[in-house]
Amino acid sequence: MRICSRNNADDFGAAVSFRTPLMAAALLACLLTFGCSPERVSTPGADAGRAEQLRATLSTATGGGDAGGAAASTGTGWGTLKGRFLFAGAPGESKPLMVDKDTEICSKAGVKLVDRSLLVDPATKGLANVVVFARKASRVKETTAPATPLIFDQKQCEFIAPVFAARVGQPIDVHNSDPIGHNTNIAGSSFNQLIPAGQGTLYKADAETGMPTMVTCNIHPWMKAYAVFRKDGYVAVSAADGSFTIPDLPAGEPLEMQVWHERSSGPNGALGLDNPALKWTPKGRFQIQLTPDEVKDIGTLEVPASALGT
Amino acid sequence: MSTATASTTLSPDRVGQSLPPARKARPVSEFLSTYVFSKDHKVIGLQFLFSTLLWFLVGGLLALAVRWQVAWPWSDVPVLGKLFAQQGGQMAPEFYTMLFTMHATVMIFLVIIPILAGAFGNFLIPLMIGADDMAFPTLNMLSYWFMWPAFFAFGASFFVEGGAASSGWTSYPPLSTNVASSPGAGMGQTLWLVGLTLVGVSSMLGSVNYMTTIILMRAPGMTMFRLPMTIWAMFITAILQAFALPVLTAAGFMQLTDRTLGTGFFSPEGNIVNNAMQATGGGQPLLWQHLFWFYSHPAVYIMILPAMGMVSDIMTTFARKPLFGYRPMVYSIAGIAGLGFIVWGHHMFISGMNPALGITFMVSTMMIALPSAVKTFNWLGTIWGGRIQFTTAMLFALSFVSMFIIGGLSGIFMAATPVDIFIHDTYFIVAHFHYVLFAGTAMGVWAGIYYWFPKMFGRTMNEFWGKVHFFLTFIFLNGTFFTMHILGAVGFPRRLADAYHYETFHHLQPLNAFMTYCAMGMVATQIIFAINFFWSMFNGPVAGRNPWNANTLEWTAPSPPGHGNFDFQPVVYRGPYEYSVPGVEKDHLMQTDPPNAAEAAAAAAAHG
Amino acid sequence: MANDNPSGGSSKRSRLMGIFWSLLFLAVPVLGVAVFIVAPWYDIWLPKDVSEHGKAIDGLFMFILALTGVVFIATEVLLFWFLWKYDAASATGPAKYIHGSHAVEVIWTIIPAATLLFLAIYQMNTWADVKMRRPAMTPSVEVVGRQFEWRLRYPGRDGTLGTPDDLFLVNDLHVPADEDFLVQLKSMDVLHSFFIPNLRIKQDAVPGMKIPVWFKATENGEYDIVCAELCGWGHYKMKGRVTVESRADFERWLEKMYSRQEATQPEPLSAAEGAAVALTQ
Amino acid sequence: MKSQIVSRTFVRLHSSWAVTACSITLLMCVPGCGSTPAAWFRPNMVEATKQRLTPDQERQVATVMLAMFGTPDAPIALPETGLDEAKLQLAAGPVHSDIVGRKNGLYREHCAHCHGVTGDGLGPTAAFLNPYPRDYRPGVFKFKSTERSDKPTHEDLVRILHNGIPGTSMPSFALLSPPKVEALVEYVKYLSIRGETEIALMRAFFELDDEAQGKLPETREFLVDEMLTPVTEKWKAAADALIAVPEMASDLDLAASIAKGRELFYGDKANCVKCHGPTALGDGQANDYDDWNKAIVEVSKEVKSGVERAGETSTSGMDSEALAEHRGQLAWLDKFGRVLDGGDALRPRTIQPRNLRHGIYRGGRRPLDLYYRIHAGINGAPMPAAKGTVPPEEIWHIVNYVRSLPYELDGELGADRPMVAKDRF
Repeated sequence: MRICSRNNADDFGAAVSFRTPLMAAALLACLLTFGCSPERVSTPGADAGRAEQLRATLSTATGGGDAGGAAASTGTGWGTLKGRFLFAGAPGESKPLMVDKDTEICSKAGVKLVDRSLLVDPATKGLANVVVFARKASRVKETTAPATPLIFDQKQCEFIAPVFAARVGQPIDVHNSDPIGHNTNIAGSSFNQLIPAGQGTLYKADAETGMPTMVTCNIHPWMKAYAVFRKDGYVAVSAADGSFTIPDLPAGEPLEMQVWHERSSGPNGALGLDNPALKWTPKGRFQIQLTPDEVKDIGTLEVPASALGT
Repeated sequence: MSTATASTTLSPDRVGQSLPPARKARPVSEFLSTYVFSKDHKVIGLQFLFSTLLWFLVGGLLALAVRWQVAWPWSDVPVLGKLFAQQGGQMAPEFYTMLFTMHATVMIFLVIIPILAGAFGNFLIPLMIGADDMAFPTLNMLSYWFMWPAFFAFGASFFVEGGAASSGWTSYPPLSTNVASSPGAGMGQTLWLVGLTLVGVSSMLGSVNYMTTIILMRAPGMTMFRLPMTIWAMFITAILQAFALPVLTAAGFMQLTDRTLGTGFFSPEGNIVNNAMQATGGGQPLLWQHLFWFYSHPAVYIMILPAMGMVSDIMTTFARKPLFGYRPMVYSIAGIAGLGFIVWGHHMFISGMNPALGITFMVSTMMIALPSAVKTFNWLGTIWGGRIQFTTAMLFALSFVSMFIIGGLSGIFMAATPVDIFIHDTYFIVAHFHYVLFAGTAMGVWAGIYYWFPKMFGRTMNEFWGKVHFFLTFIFLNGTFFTMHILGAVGFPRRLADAYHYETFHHLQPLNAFMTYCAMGMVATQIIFAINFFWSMFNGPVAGRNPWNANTLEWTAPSPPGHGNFDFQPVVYRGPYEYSVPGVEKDHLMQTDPPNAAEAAAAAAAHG
Repeated sequence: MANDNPSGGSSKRSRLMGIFWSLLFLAVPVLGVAVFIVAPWYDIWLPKDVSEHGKAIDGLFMFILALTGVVFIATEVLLFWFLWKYDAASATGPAKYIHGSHAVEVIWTIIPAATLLFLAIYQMNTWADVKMRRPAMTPSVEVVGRQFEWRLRYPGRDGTLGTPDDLFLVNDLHVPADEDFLVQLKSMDVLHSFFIPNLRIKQDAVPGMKIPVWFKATENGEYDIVCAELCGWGHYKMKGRVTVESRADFERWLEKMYSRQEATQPEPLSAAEGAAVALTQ
Repeated sequence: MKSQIVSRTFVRLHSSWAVTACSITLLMCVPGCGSTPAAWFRPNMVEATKQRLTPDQERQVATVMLAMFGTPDAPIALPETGLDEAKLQLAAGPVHSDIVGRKNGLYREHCAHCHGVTGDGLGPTAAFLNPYPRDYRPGVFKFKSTERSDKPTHEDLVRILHNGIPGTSMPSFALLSPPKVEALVEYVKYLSIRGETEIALMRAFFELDDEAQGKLPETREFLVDEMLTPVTEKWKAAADALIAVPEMASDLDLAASIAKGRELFYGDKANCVKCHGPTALGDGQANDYDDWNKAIVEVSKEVKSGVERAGETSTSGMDSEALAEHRGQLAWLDKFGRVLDGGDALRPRTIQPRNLRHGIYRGGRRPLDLYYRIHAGINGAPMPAAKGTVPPEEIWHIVNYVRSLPYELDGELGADRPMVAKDRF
C-alpha cells in the first residue's frame, strides 16, 4: 500500500525507472491474492461471548415456572378512576379525506369526510379518543363483564366510533349500515371480512392487543378506526368532552395505567405527559392506588400540542 | 495542403530547431499544447496507446472475475468479495452478468478498436506514407478527447444504482430497452449507450482523417501500390468504419429513445416484463439485431484487418524476403471488407429470422472465408525460403498466423447453419472470437508494440523478457481458449452464472477450473510486459533510426521523430518489401534508396 | 541478446532457439489434434443425440471437423517446417527474392472456393428439414419463455390452444416418442432461447412472435432444457426438463396432470411433493 | 534534439500516469483481499427504530438472536422450534458440495439473491423486482390452505416451491430433488420463526416495567417460553388448521353457475367488482398497500410529520430536560429517516388487485386454490374473506366465473376489450 501511495505522491518520471518494477511487483502480489484465506468475522453488533453463555442457559431445560408475572393480589374491594383530558393548543382545521369511490353514498348531502385523528370539543377543549387502560390487574370484578354484543357500525363510509374498546371474547357485531358493501380489516387479527350492505357479522377478539390496533376498510382505504381489546376490560376511551371513567378497578394495590392517543408522538402512540404527581412516564404510564369504593378523580390533564402530532 | 506542409518540411533550418523563447516563457501552455491537447499525430497515437493499455488491464481483471465464477460458482470471490459482504462474499448473478457485459464492452470499444486505429493508425500512417502529420490535426486531437467522456460514461456506469449495463455487449432488446427487465437495464444501460455513441464519434473523426491523409498526403513517388500492407489495412478499415458506424449510432439513439421516451422501436406490443404490462409497443426486437450486426460484423474486421497489415510488414522484415503476393493480399483485404457488409445475418441464424434468409447469409459467410484463406497462404509463402530471425516481434507475428488459422477454421462451423443450431451461443463461439480477437489481434498488437517501440521511444524493448512474455502468453492463451472448443462441442452455453446444475454440463467444472488457472497465468504474465515496457522506455538499448533494417519510410525518420517527422522530404522509389535483392550488398533496399542497376535487373528478372 | 540482434550471425545458441521456437509452433497442431482425440474419452463431446434430424447435424459437424482438421494440420505443419528450415541461424545464402506467383494464387483461390461452395450447398437440405419444412399439424404444445422459467400450455382434449380445457405446466415438458412434435414458441418478456442439447434443437423465443419448432424424439428418457439467450440476471437458472415417453405414458400423464389442475379437493401430492413429504415423516 | 526531448518528457509524463493508474488499481485490489466476512443476519432495523431501541438494546437483541438462532453459516434450532437441524444444514451456509458430493448452501444458491440472506426480502435483486420478494420476518404467508391468520402448512410451502408463483418473479423449483425442496422449506420456516421472534423481542422492550431498566431478562422462561414458543406453536398448529372445503355440487350446471358467479362478482354481497374492477382487469382499486408496504408507509408518515413538528417547535423557553427530550426526538427521527432510505426498507409500492383476464393465478389455478383465496381472503393483502357472509356454494359459483373470465366472449366485455388469454397468457 505504501509503495502505491508513494507512487501517487511522486508525479514525474525520473524515479519511475526503478519504481515501476516495485509497482508491478505489488500488482503481481495483488493478482496472486486469489488464495488469501478469509478469516471469518462474526455478526456485527452481537456479543459472541455472551451469546455462547446464553446458548448454554437456553439449552438447559429448567421447569417452566410462572412466566406471566401477574401482580400478586393484595388489597380488597373496588374503586373507580375518573379524569379528563384537555387539549392545550389550537387543534386547527382537520383535513378532508380523499374520497374517490362511491361518492354518491360516501359524501351524501355534501358532507365531506374529514380526518378524525384529533377531535377537540371547541367549547370545553376536551380531547376525545384518548385510551386509558390498566396494564396489569390482579383481580377482575366478574359482575362487570357485559354480555350484550357491542355494535361496531359503519355509515356513510365512516366507522362511527373512531376508537372503540372491548373485552377479549366479548361479542362484537361488526355492522354495515351503508347501502354498499364494505370490508372490515382489523390489523394483526384474523379478521378481515366482507360486510355486505346492511348486514353484520359477529366477531370475538381472541387475544389482547397491546396498544390499540388499526381497523380499516380496504375497499374504501380512507376509512380508519382503532380497536383495543383487554382481557380484564379495565379500559376507557375519553368522551367528546375529554372525560373518561374506569369503574371497578381492584383497590388496595398499586395500579399502572397506560395512556394512548392516535396522534401521540410517543413510542407506539403512548401519550407522555409532564405530570410528576402521577409519576407519568414518557411511555405514557402513570401510577395510582385506589382505596375500596373510592372514586378517584385525577382531575384535568393538560395535553400540550407538542405531545401530539399536528 | 500537402504542398504547404511539404514546403515547411523542406525548410532546412527547422531540423533540430530549439523552442522559440516566446513559448519557453509560458511553460504551462507549452506543456498543455505539447502533451495534453497536442495535435501531433505521434503524441495522440501514444495517448491512445497508454489509455487503451490501461483499459486492457481493467478488461483483463473483469475477465478474471468472470472466469472465477465460471470455474467455482458462488464461492467467495477473493478480490471483489468485499462488495457483497452481506452475501458472505458470494457473487450475485446479476453482478456476474454485468461483469461479462463490461468485459466485452471494454475490450472491444475501449481496447481493440482504439488501439488499432487510434494508437497504431495515428502513429504509423503519416510516418509510413511520408507525411509530416495528419490531414486534420485538430480533428485528430478531438478524436482522442472524445474518448474521455466515453471513458467516464463507461467507468461511471459501474457505480450507478443497479450497476453497469448487464444485457451483454450486444445489448439485445427488450432486455436492454425495458428498465424493469434487469438491474443493469437502469442508468447503467443508458450510460453504456452514451459511451458507445461517443466512441463512435471518436472513430468517425479518426477514419475521416485517415482516408483523407492516405489519399492526399502520400510522399512523392508513394503510389497506392507502394503502400505498406499496414497502411492498406488502415485505409480499408477507415472506409469500413465510415460506412458501418452511422448505422450503429442511429440504432443506439433508437434504443436510447426506447428507454427514455418509450418510442418502442424494438419492443412488441403487450409485453409483460417483470409482471408489468408494457405501455408502448409496435416494435420488433429483431430490428435491433439487424442494425447492430450491420455495424458489428464489419467491426469484427475493423478489429482484425489492421493487425493483419502490421503482421505482414513485420513478417517480411524478419523473413528478409518480399511479401508473397502483394496485390492478392490487397485484394483479399478489399474482398473481406466488401463481403463484410453482407454477412451480418450469420449472427442471427436461430434468432427467428426467416430461415430462407439464413441460407443466403450462410453462402456469403462461407465465401468470406476465402480471402482470409488467401491471406494465410500468402503469409506462409512469405516465410517460405526466407531467412527468419526469431525476434519477439516476429514470434508474435508468427503466432498471429498460427492462431488466426484456428480462429478462421472454427468460423466455418458457425457458418454451417445446421451445425450452428447446436453450437450457437455455446463456448464454441466464445473460443472462435477469442482466437480471432485475442490470439489474433492482441498478438498482432504485441508484435506491433515490440516492432515499433524503438520508433515510439527511441529505445528497443528487452528481447529476452519479451520472449518470456511471448512464450507464457502463447501457452496460457491456448490453455484457456483451445479447451473452449470442446466445451462448445458439449453445448456448454455462454453467459451462465452457474451451468453445473444441468446434468448435461455437470462434469465440465474441472475443465473450467483448468481454464481459469490458465487465464490467471495469462493476466499475471502481462506484468512482465508492463515492467519491460516501462523499463525499456528509459533503460532499453538506444535504437538508431532503423534497428530492424526495415524498408518502410518510418525507419528513415529519427527515433523518436519530432514534429514534422522527417528531417528531409522522403522520396519513394519502390515498393516496401525489397528484401534480399540479388546483387545488392545489403539485404534490404529502403523505399527511399535511389534505384541502382543491379536491382533494376533483378526486378526485371523476377517480374519477367 | 547479441544473437537476437537482427544483424547477429548464426551462433549455435541462436540455432537452438530457432529449433525451440519451431517446435513450439509444431506443438499447436499436435496438441490441438490430441485434445480432440482425448476429449470424447472423458465424455467431453457432443451429448447423446436422441432426435431424428440430429444425426444429420452431427454428421455435418464431424465432416467439417475432418475437413478443417486436414487444413489445420497441413498449414500448421507447413508453418513449423518453414520455421525449422529457413531459420536465419542455420540456412545459408540469401533469402529467395520472389514477389509471388500468379499460378499459385489462382490454385489456392479456386480450391478453397470450390470446397466452401460445396459445403454451403451440401448442408442446405438439413437446414431446410430442421427449420423450413414444418410438419402439417396444429401445435402439440405452446412454450412461453418468461424470466426465468418455461411456461407450458398443452391444448387439452379439444386439441386447440386458448380454450378452458388447456393444461398449464411449468418447466416439465413431456413428449411422445417417435412422433412429430410441434412446439409453438413464444416469449412473455425478453429474448430467450429454447435449447435442448440432446435433441439438437435451439431456437430463440422472441416477444411478439410465434415461432414453430419441431422435432421427432427417438429415445425415451429425461433431458435438459437450457436457456441459451441471455435473458437477465437469472438466465443461468432458466432450466427445464423434457421427458420423452411412449404415447400411452404420455396420454396417462396428460390425464393425471389435467385432473390435478381441476382438483376441487385437497388431493394426494405430486410425485416430487409426495416423496418430499414422505421424507418429513 | 528537440524532437527527442519532447518525446522523452512526453513518455515520462505518460508513464507516470500509467504508474498512478496502476497504483489506483492496486488500492482497489488490496483492501478487497484478505477477510471475506462471514454472512450475518441483518437486524430488523425498521422495527428496532420504530420501538426506539437504544444501541445497547439493539446489541442485546442481536446477541440473543445469535444465541437462539446462530448465523447463516451455522444455524441453530432450539428443540422448541420443532425444526430439523440436519435439513437446515443442507440449506444454510455458502454454496459448496461436501465429501459425498452433496450440495450444501441451497438457500444462498436459489433464494438469497431475492429474499436476502436474512429472509428479509432485501436481497441484491429485490429492489428491481415487482412485486417485491416476500419478507419472511413478519411470518405472514399469502397462499395457503389454512385460515387467514394461520400459518401455511408444510405442503403449502412445498407446493409454492414446486409451482412457483406465476405473475411474480418467484420461479418454479419443480426440478429440485425432494430432499432439497424439503431443506429449503425447513429453512424458510427457520427464517420466518427467527424473524418473528426478533420482532417479538424488540416489541417486548416497550412492555417492560420501569424497574427492568430497559433490559430484557435473559432467562429461559422469558426468551423461550414467552418469546419463542407463541411463534412456534402457530407453526405446529398449522397442519391441523386446514380449511374444510365442501364439495362442489356434482350435478352443477357450469353455465348457470358461471352466470350466478357473475352476479355475485358484480353484486353488493361479494363485491369483487369494487377492487377487481368492472372489466375484471384489476383496475378497481389502485391506491392501497399490502401489509409489508403499509408498515413502511405508516412509519414514513410518522417520521415526516415528526420532522415537520420538530421544525415548528422553538427550542427557546425550553428547560434543559425538555431540550434534552427534544434533541432525543430529533436524533430518533434522523436515525429513522436514514433507516428508511438506507438498505433496510424498499420504496413502498401500492398493490394492484389481480387482473383476472390474464389467466395467471398466483396462488395456483386449481378451483380449490381459488376457493381458498375467496373463502379466507389473502393474509397480508387487502383481499377480504367471504366466509360467513357468502355461503360455500356461492363461493364455488364465483370460482367458476373467475376461471371463465380469461375466455369470456369479447361481446360481453364491450368496447374496451382487454387482452385475454387467447392472445397471450
